[in-house]
Amino acid sequence: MGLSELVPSLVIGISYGCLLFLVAVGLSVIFGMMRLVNLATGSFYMLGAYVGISISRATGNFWLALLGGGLVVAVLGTVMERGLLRHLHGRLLEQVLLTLGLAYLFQDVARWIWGAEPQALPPPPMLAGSVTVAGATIPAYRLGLLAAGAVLAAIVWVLLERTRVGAYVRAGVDDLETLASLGINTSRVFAVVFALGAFLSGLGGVLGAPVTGVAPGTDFEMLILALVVVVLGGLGSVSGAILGSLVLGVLDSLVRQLWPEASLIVLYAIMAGILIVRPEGLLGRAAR
Amino acid sequence: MLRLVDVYAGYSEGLVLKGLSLEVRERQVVALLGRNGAGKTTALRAIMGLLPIQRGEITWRGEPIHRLQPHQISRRGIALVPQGRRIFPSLTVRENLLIAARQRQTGEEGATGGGWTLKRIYEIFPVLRQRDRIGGTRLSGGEQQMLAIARALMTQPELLLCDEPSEGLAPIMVERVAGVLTTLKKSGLAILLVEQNLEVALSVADYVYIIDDGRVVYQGLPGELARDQATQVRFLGASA
Amino acid sequence: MEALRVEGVSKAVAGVRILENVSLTVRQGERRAIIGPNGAGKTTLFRIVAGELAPTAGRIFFFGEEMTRLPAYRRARRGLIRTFQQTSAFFELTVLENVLLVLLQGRHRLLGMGTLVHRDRATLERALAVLQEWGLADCARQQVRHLPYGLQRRLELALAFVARPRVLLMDEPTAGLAASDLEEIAERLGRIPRDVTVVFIDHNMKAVFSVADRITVLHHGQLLAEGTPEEIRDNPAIQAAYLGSVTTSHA
Amino acid sequence: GGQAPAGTAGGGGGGQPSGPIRIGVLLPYSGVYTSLGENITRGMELYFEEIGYEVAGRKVELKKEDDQGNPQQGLPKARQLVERDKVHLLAGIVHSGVADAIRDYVHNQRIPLVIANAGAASLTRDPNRRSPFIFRTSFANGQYESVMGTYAYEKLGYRKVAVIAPDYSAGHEKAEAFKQYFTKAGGQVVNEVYPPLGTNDFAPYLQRLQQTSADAVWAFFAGTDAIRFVQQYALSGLKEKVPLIGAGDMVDEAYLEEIGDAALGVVTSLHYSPLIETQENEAFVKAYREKYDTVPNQFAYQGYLTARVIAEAIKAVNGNVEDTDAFLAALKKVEFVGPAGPFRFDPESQNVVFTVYIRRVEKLPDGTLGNVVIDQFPDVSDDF
Amino acid sequence: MILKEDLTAKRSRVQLGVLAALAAFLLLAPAIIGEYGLGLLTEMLVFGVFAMSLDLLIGHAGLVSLGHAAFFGAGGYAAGLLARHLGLTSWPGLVAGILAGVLLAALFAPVVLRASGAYFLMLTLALGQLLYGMVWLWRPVTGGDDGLPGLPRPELPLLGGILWDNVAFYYFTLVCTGVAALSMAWLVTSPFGLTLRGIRDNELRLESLGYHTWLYKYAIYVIAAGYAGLAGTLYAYYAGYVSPHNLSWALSGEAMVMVILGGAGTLWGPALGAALVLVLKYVVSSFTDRWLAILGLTFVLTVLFAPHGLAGLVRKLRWPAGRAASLDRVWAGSQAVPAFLRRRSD
Ligand SMILES: Nc1ncnc2c1ncn2[C@@H]1O[C@H](COP(=O)(O)OP(=O)(O)OP(=O)(O)O)[C@@H](O)[C@H]1O
Ligand SMILES: Nc1ncnc2c1ncn2[C@@H]1O[C@H](COP(=O)(O)OP(=O)(O)OP(=O)(O)O)[C@@H](O)[C@H]1O
Ligand SMILES: [Mg+2]
Ligand SMILES: [Mg+2]
Repeated sequence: MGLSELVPSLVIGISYGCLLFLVAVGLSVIFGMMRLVNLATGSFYMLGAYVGISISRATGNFWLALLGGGLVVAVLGTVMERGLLRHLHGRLLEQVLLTLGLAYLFQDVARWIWGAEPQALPPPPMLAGSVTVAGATIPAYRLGLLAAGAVLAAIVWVLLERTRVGAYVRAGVDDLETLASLGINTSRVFAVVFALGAFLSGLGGVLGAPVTGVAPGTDFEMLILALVVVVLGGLGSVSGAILGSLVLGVLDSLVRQLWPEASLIVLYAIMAGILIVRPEGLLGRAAR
Repeated sequence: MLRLVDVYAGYSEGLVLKGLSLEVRERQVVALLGRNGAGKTTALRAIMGLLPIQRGEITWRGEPIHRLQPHQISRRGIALVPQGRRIFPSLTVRENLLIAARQRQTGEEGATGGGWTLKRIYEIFPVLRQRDRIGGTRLSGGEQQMLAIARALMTQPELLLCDEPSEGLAPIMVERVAGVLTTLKKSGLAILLVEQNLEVALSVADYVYIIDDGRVVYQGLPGELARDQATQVRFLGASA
Repeated sequence: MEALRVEGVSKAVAGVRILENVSLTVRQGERRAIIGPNGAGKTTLFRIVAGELAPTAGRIFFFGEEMTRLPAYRRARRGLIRTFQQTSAFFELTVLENVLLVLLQGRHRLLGMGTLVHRDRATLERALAVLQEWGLADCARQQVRHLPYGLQRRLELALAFVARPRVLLMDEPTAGLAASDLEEIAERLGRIPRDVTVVFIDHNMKAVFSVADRITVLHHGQLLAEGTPEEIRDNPAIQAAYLGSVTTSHA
Repeated sequence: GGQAPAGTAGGGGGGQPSGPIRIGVLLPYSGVYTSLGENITRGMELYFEEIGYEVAGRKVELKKEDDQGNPQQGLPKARQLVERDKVHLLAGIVHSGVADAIRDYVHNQRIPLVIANAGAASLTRDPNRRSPFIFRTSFANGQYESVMGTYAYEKLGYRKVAVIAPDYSAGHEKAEAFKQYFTKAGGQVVNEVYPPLGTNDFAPYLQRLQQTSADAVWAFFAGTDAIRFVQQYALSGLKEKVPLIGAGDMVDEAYLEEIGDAALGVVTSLHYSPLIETQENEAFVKAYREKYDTVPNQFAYQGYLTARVIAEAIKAVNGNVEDTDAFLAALKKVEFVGPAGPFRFDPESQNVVFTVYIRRVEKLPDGTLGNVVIDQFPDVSDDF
Repeated sequence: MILKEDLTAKRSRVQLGVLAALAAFLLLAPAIIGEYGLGLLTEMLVFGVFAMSLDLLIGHAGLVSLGHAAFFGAGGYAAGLLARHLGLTSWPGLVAGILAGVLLAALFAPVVLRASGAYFLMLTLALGQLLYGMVWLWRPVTGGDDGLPGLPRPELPLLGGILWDNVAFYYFTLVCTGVAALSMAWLVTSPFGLTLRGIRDNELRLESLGYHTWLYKYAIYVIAAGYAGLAGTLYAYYAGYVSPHNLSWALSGEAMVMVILGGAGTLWGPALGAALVLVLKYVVSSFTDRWLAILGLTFVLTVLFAPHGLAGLVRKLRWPAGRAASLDRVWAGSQAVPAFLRRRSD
């Protein structure tokens, strides 16, 4: 592949990486930071997308849809955490069963509300066309995603790695009791962080919907993608999720272009390859 | 200041505290002694709200606190240095300290001899400054103990619950910890000290309780206990 | 005969030097204490000797045979057994199962798939005997997690003793023990057969001075001194760095 | 199972059986194929409602089961319908894997099966796999795509075409049929890409297509993949340079609006369009609209058609579905003119023979999008 | 205090009664339940073996795998490919199925055992999906997504093609299941099983006691894969069809659900879990369209009210006052676990 082809491929890969980051960002916060295996994360994405579509249809306003999708999912997440998950910290198997159950439940409820037909969300008018960057014609909306991804990544990174909240969460994962006896309302910290994760997942769903569309089944499709990104990047590290999605996006796009026949296994091959070399993920926080 | 009245508490396996009563006064260091398994740690956990009590009452400045959450208790001015240190492995030394940092809302600085800041902590524990960027549990045992005490101080407590702070420390460190405790005492902090090292306990404490099987079996002034070899052998198994 | 020899071992983690060129030789049957301030690198030295950490430089010999590159489990099989500073028994298993795990190691072929635990009467009887001996019989069926700390420490030691060590590395065997338990443990240490070599770390000077034949002092990752208890006690440098005023009162 | 179906009123083989006729409907109601399952069901139910759920004096009961579009779920569900619910025949099946999975079972159990969607060609094409018990009212993969092969060369005038379809057997079978007829007509396939099912980002593949010298791109996608593909195709700027043609699934009415203007001008082949201008179709569309408030798509049509085929055959045996051989013979002979033109089975393969419509996506007067019929080819059977 | 009598295994009357009733039911099932029920039961047995094999990993060795279907599928495909390409339709197909699981695991293990925890989970997922992708892509041999339809049931030595009969196949499956279940129970009660639980608890300590823990993990991973291969092969024969779904992550996840729902670490719990999931999937779904929601709700309720799965629930019913043992001893209900190995239940 010559340079003239490589550059557009990179652009495409990076824009795909941004999409992956949006899919994974919520999980990165919840699973990566809180060590809470939330298999309903794909459902958050799906529900965010559906709610966004409904709002967009009702109001015609993408930005309202964005906010609404995020908020509705955040509320749902809060209820879920307060009501069910708060007692399950550190209990991996129960978390798996519970959140998988919820994922099934959400899928059925979503089908009941929104039907089974695949749906799409039109991007905001200002990002509806396409632009040519370095020889690659890509939808303008992808550039929007790039920006959105960057902004979200920055916010989350600052929030979790540069403020005390991140330290609270990690400490809480290590030892809830000791954290509590230091005067920190642990259950509130976890609830807030979970709500934040859910909000981001919902936001990701609305942002991603113009590209991925949504239908019953989107939830599990996105769940797997998100898991791959987060684990690849390394647990406990938002920077890892950012790097993970970019690496995955670029490699995946390149391989698909060069060797489309192998597309189906590329993602997993990349993941296996990286995890074999670095079993703790790209930026995994091995105990310092 | 802190009073336990007839406290019963335990785990699903059975009661550990069986009618424990004791009291810590303002600016007083109280030592809590007893054999392994006597219930000392359990008592501290009950005070901190980490373990529900089944009967009895725990009051802090007259207010019952045994139904409060640990963080609420902490905010009222009680801090715990847990047994086994329990440093957060995924935080650095510095983060371990900062996570606990809190300004007292009441601004009663005088009581504790001024707010604890990172700077002041590092003055007392210079090792921590040297290692402040490495993971908390990469510290050696003694360093971790320092960190645990420092971390508790960062919550600006008025009462420090110290669970075996000398455990695993080099003799010179034990002295230093004892020194630190004495300093803290001088600054006006009340301390409830659980110790196996009788020497340390007796040198720092103003008053001593010995518990056995979840009950107080002896109480008195440290000087009395130091002379009372029979009690030492009976309840602590050996003499200093 | 030399049981354990550490030759010029250094260890650095992320640029920080934890051990620097530490050498020591322990004769068979010797009781060797390693003391030093907190953070001197004592535990790190143990981890390197036991094979949990690879040294940055240096070599380890066990009865004259080099084993610097041997994995931990093979060192253990040759009789190099260690205890841990933080109690490290099997917390989710019962006390009996803990002991059985030690006793069953290498006893059956096929990784032990060929038989059932309760079929191996001999091992069971032995496990029960061990529990009796260590005063743990009453809680044999309790999960270690639920044991009082003193008993956990005791189990920790029991596991190592039962593993038939030729060289026993003990990391602060007396830490956190009440006076009563302390005496008992000290007495047990005294009863270790003379052909077993013991290397132990401890901060309890009473234990150190009463048990050790020789003492090695580590300081800032370096060998500060080595000698008989008397020599160490009278070394002013060590007093300043480590013992403080305690020595005199404990002596 | 040689047991007499429960509820059969007395009488041995000679007497006229009564009681309801139970039809086992095996369709996906969860998972990615949910929409197809629901639409087929709607079509079926619409027809049975029209005839009052009664044929030849016997009530008709539908026993619906969810196969999740998963072969592993399909077989036990089929067994359940046959062995527990004692259905007289099976109908439905969206996923070819499910059809494959239950093929031996229905064959051995002698249960008539009317496939309403699953297109795996071998089921009717391969003499070793076809079964006297299996009929297909929908299509064999390639049956309508082949028509586009010829049409693209002869009528649309394309000489070089690139092909893109999802990497699973239907994708390959459909693409293969198109390629075969297109090259037979004289055209050249310059590039082929098979992305995996569930591809989010088609950019890498579109990038590859950019680099070819094709006159047109032929594509087959369905569901969310179709929405994503058609939209991304338009946005990648390819659409202005290289027209998009393909299989009708890609611009299905269920999500045509969702795709939006990106779909405008896409030319596809299919055995149905709600815009076919016949009396039968207009009636069907009207009834469907009234009941479900939406336009029927190909799957709704297939469901409707399947129901009618079954009803016609039942009528022909005068309600005696218990006589399997007679029922099979009757099925084989079913002929009528339906919404999409004349219907009949190919007697050898027992696969449908239908009219193929060439459609183009256009804006309709009411502002919505629709597949306007621009050409038609009657009597297309699956002859390879 | 441990008494001498503790050394002798004793089972309560209730346990013996339940066991006997279960055995009688399984033996007489073909006469009692209809054809459909028998098919369902056969499938329950097959997935019971599969779930138990995963429990060896999750519940005993603490290796939470999300790629176990790879071995289930490998078994089916081995039998299927031999039948399709070599015309081998006799019992060696079954052996080949088991071997396929074992060999594949022997190959995977060095890779996946490098990681632990969530990374282990993801690595097993990745390798499983790689295999899935390869089978999907290698169309000419594996049939791609079409799978391998029309798989004949094997011929047994002396007995010939008797397995074509559903009742005979049921008994055949019952025997295989019985052998598998008993041998797994043996395994976890053996010193090997104890070692596994030790690994799960504190691997480092075990190593410092002289155990080559890697080898034990390797062994259990491979052995579990063998059982999964057996289950996969039986399933392929039962269904007469192998599809890539047999090795997809969805099936791995389903197996994991069976294990957790039933109660990890008990072996019989996961078998029960498998039965429950199948009932929910097949039976409940024919009553309501909302069965997916019901399935999901069941999971949620299980976590809320039976935190240690069905096994925990059963145990709680048996000792209402006693504390529910979290990871109660293996096979406690039915197997010869000496009382002293069980936790004190007073
Ligand atoms: N988490 C727990 N679950 C069950 N029982 C416990 C738990 N923690 C402690 N116990 C039991 O409570 C009793 C008292 O333990 P506690 O830790 O309070 O003793 P202690 O006086 O602090 O001893 P030590 O000097 O060894 O620290 C012990 O018998 C112990 O078995
Ligand atoms: N992985 C690591 N990374 C960085 N520093 C480390 C690491 N492991 C140990 N250290 C440092 O090395 C020094 C020696 O630690 P070690 O645990 O060996 O001390 P020790 O002599 O056993 O002390 P103690 O008596 O308190 O247990 C300590 O200062 C510790 O902070
Ligand atoms: Mg204690
Ligand atoms: Mg140490």
